[in-house]
Amino acid sequence: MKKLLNDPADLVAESLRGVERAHPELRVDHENRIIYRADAPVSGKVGLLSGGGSGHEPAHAGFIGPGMLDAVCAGEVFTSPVPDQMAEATKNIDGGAGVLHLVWNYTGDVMNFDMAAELAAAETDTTVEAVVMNDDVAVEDSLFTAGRRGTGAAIPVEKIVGAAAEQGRSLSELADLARRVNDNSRSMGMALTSCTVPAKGSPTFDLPEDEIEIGIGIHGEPGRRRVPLASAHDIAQMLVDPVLADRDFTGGEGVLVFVNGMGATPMLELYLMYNEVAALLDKAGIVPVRTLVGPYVTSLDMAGCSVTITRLDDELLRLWDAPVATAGLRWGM
Amino acid sequence: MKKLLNDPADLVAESLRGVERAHPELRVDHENRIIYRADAPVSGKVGLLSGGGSGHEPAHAGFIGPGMLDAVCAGEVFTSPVPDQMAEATKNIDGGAGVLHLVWNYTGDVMNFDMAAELAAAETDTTVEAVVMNDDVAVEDSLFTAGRRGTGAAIPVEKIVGAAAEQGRSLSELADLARRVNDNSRSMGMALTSCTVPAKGSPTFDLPEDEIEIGIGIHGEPGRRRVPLASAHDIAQMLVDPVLADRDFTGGEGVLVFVNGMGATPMLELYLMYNEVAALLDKAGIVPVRTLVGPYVTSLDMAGCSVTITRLDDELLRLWDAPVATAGLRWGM
Amino acid sequence: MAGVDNDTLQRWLRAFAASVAEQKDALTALDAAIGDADHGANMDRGMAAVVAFLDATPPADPAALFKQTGMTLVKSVGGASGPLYGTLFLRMAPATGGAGALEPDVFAKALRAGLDGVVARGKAELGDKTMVDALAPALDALDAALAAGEPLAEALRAASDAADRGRDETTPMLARKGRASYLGERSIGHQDPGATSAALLLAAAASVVADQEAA
Amino acid sequence: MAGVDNDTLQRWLRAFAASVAEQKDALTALDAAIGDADHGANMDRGMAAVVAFLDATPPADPAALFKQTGMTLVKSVGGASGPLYGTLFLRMAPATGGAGALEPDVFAKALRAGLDGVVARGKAELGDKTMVDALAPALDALDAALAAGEPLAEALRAASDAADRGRDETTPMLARKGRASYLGERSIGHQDPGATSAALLLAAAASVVADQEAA
Ligand SMILES: Nc1ncnc2c1ncn2[C@@H]1O[C@H](COP(=O)(O)OP(=O)(O)O)[C@@H](O)[C@H]1O
Ligand SMILES: Nc1ncnc2c1ncn2[C@@H]1O[C@H](COP(=O)(O)OP(=O)(O)O)[C@@H](O)[C@H]1O
Ligand SMILES: [Mg+2]
Ligand SMILES: [Mg+2]
Ligand SMILES: [Mg+2]
Ligand SMILES: [Mg+2]
Repeated sequence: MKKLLNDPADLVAESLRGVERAHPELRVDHENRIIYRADAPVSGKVGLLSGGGSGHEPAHAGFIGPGMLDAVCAGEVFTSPVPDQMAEATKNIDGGAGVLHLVWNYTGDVMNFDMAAELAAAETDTTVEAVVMNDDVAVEDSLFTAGRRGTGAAIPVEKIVGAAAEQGRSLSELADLARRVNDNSRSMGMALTSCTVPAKGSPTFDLPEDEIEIGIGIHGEPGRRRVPLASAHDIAQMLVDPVLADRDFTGGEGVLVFVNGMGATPMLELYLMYNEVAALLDKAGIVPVRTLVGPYVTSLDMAGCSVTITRLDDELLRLWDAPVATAGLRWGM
Repeated sequence: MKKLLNDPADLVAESLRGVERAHPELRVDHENRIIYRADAPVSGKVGLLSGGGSGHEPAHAGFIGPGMLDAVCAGEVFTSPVPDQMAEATKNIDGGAGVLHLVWNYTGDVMNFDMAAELAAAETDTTVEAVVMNDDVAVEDSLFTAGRRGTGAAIPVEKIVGAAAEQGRSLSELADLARRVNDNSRSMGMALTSCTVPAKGSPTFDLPEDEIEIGIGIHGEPGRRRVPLASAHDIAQMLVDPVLADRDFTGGEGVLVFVNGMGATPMLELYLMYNEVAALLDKAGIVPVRTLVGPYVTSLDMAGCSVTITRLDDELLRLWDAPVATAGLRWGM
Repeated sequence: MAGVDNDTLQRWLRAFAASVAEQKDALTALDAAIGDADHGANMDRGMAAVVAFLDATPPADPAALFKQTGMTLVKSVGGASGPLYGTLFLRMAPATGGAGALEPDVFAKALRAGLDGVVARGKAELGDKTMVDALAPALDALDAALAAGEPLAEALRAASDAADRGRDETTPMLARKGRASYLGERSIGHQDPGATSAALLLAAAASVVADQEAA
Repeated sequence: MAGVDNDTLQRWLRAFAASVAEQKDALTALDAAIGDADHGANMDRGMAAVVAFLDATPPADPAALFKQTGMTLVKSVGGASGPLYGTLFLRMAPATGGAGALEPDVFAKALRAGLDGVVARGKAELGDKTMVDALAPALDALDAALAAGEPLAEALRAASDAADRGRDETTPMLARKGRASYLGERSIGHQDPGATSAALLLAAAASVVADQEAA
């Protein structure tokens, strides 16, 4: 394993020290591994909390700031954070209007956020709602599984709900909005390589030079199926087809197309993928009105990409365009 | 080689199609492989042109927009663009105040930009100045070499000069400013792995699991020396020491610290590196007042990082903070 | 015997911690095949934290011991296994009825309460390829052996054997819960990591109770 | 012979293009060791563009041929080799004096003008481990052989041999120009890619002129 680290056991803690030093606009509680907007709680505003395992950077801490999240909890690499962290963060971002938990749909995350909500209810009088994000169409038969994973949809959900929260909307309105954006989103990912969890020290799985995994998540896990290495053109088809088969994306103001890099894939290739994806959407009569290309939800040093499509209506488009100032997404301020 | 591409020969062309589709605020001349601000030329403003080989994304096209560059020329992977491209771009971004070429110091880039300036002078009446950026302290004895490479300094140079250009400063003032920022900057990089140029199809060099290269550039080339794999703590020292030995960074308003990812290194590790670098600067009495952490000047899928320090005075700090709206750097608008 | 005393229960947790530490890489390797390669690290982090509080301030009775173990696991593990193992111990606490030493049937009932908590939290059914597939047959075997009048040590041995069998039987199963479920058919042929750690938990119990009786 | 005619010069460029195409991977491998792994691709892209215009609209005389070759290389190659090889041909054009076929001494002078252009553009000196280390001894050998009254074919053979030797002698050199210079001492022991392609250029010249004379 070749990585920039000291003791793998200290990776998350030391990286959070770096986040703290690099971002005076954030505040880090190292004991609880919570990263806050420096000015949290924002009085009168619903607090937005997310988080999850580490190794997905810029998710999650890269999306804290005006117009997006108020805090995130960081877990160990690929391991959900724990209820105590979440309860502590919930308490500290409650500006009097309640707190919305934006939960990525993984068994561990859901259970830990559930317990956190129970804790918060027992210990404080903060009103908490939770919305689970589950956009990954690679997970079929979701009745017989842990349900669809939360992947790329988190970015539009957190951005759009973040903008609406700044407008002073209520907790239940924001929860509805989060569900709406999530329902409007579908994703599918693929891997050229696995990734190396530092504590393990070797790649999670082996992938021969001439094979790729289709339908992966964001934890270096194997995907739904293994196929021979294919051209970007064919890979785009393998990602876009199941997304479009799962939901109608025509109509509205058009869509947000998000081509996400899994960590080790150069932007040069991601833009080439975007070209292929856009051509397929074009053929399907779907109109990309906003675009995001780059590594936003990564899986350590995995090479590969995912495609997320979010249908935008007029309101969602305006909220997407509203100002945001985070380390990972910034415009208008 | 596992990459998201079709025919490697079409990689740059197809990626530029993606850039065009993803960024309505840019305009792409595919024949000449020039990417422009959609509103170029900006009347009365000095036009800023840079560019270089592809494979460094988000450099160079990621830095076009209000407050930064007006256009860049894209070469083949790791190959300088050609004079015709540069001359054509020069002509088209001249808003009447001349054009500044911001040239990364590589033999090919310098010679091609030289020829472009000759062409532009012969064909049009555009006034052209060129400033060569050369910040890489890994290149010692620069009298007996092609001179120090241009690496991370390009980001502060292009950002700061871009802000000053928006203020309407003259070509010669901007050239002086570019030289000043360049003189105020020093960089040093390292690689955990080489990278794979698609047309070649295998890594440029082999690096055993227990060795790293210190003093690399941004073209997947071997570095100045090979050393055993070391901790992030020790690697930070190997990068920061030669930078500080080369220039005094105390005084002024403090420094901009830029920890750059080479492409395949996760942000989790880059923040950990930033923590180490900041600790060393602290010890040396150097004050980071601005920070940039992430993959900005990459070398395809190389794992590794570089550190760039730029001394800021009051004016440079204000220009760094001025609004910018590019795909790769954005704030204040 | 006068039931399982607080010391023996602490030895149980220490023995479990020791075997998790020893099997850490093996648990992670199982999780790499059908999950995200962290089960060994997760369980080891949690059980090391349990051992740390045992060393520092050993709780006075079984209820306090289970409660603190559960809270520690919930606080320190994360992932799916943190809430599940945490809930298991948290639910065992009240089921002890405040006893200083647990009679065999009380110990068995406490474990059953723990399993019920796991199922309530995780909604897994038998055959979903989870820790439940080791825990449930183990507790059934425990109850049956105790009902047949066997001493606790023997009954726990039977429970541990049943956990091992249950663990082995996860291999051909198709996962329907947790991360492994994302793999669909591809989860078949791999042993479940959580069932594997659960089998270690039962083996540790069997071993320390046998030692207590031998002493 | 009546000098090197336009057809032979075109055959020269085609022969050079063919050997560059054949040696593409070898040139890139040399560049991978001390540069950025693109010299083969660069030269092949440029010479393919030259062959393309030769096929489409072959220039009428040597001056036009060299000029268009130079312009094509400058336009299509990029990197260091584009301006350098481009300049070489651009400078050869006026040195032909507009002749329809080049007398041996005119051909030699044109090549010399090209080399001067390379040096003016790239500032490399002998021993810097660049294409100049193949080109300069080659042109010295050419001049010497012609001065000694040898026919052009023989003189070009001597030039090609000298280029090969010059190329080989780059191996122990420490690079002082181009990317290889960044490696410092580590550039020692590797053959320079540009000197290698330059030797191919001379070899192609020797071969087509020998064929012209034989015909
Ligand atoms: N819903 C569930 N009910 C019971 N056990 C579960 C459930 N989901 C997962 N598990 C168990 O948890 C184990 C994985 O734990 P771990 O790897 O530590 O967490 P994560 O899956 O969050 O990375 C699985 O092998 C399985 O036995
Ligand atoms: N200043 C120079 N003068 C002469 N030749 C040079 C100079 N710099 C580089 N070269 C030649 O160019 C070759 C490299 O060409 P190429 O790989 O195509 O360009 P780049 O170095 O820009 O990638 C070197 O092997 C060397 O022979
Ligand atoms: Mg996990
Ligand atoms: Mg090159
Ligand atoms: Mg796991
Ligand atoms: Mg090269």
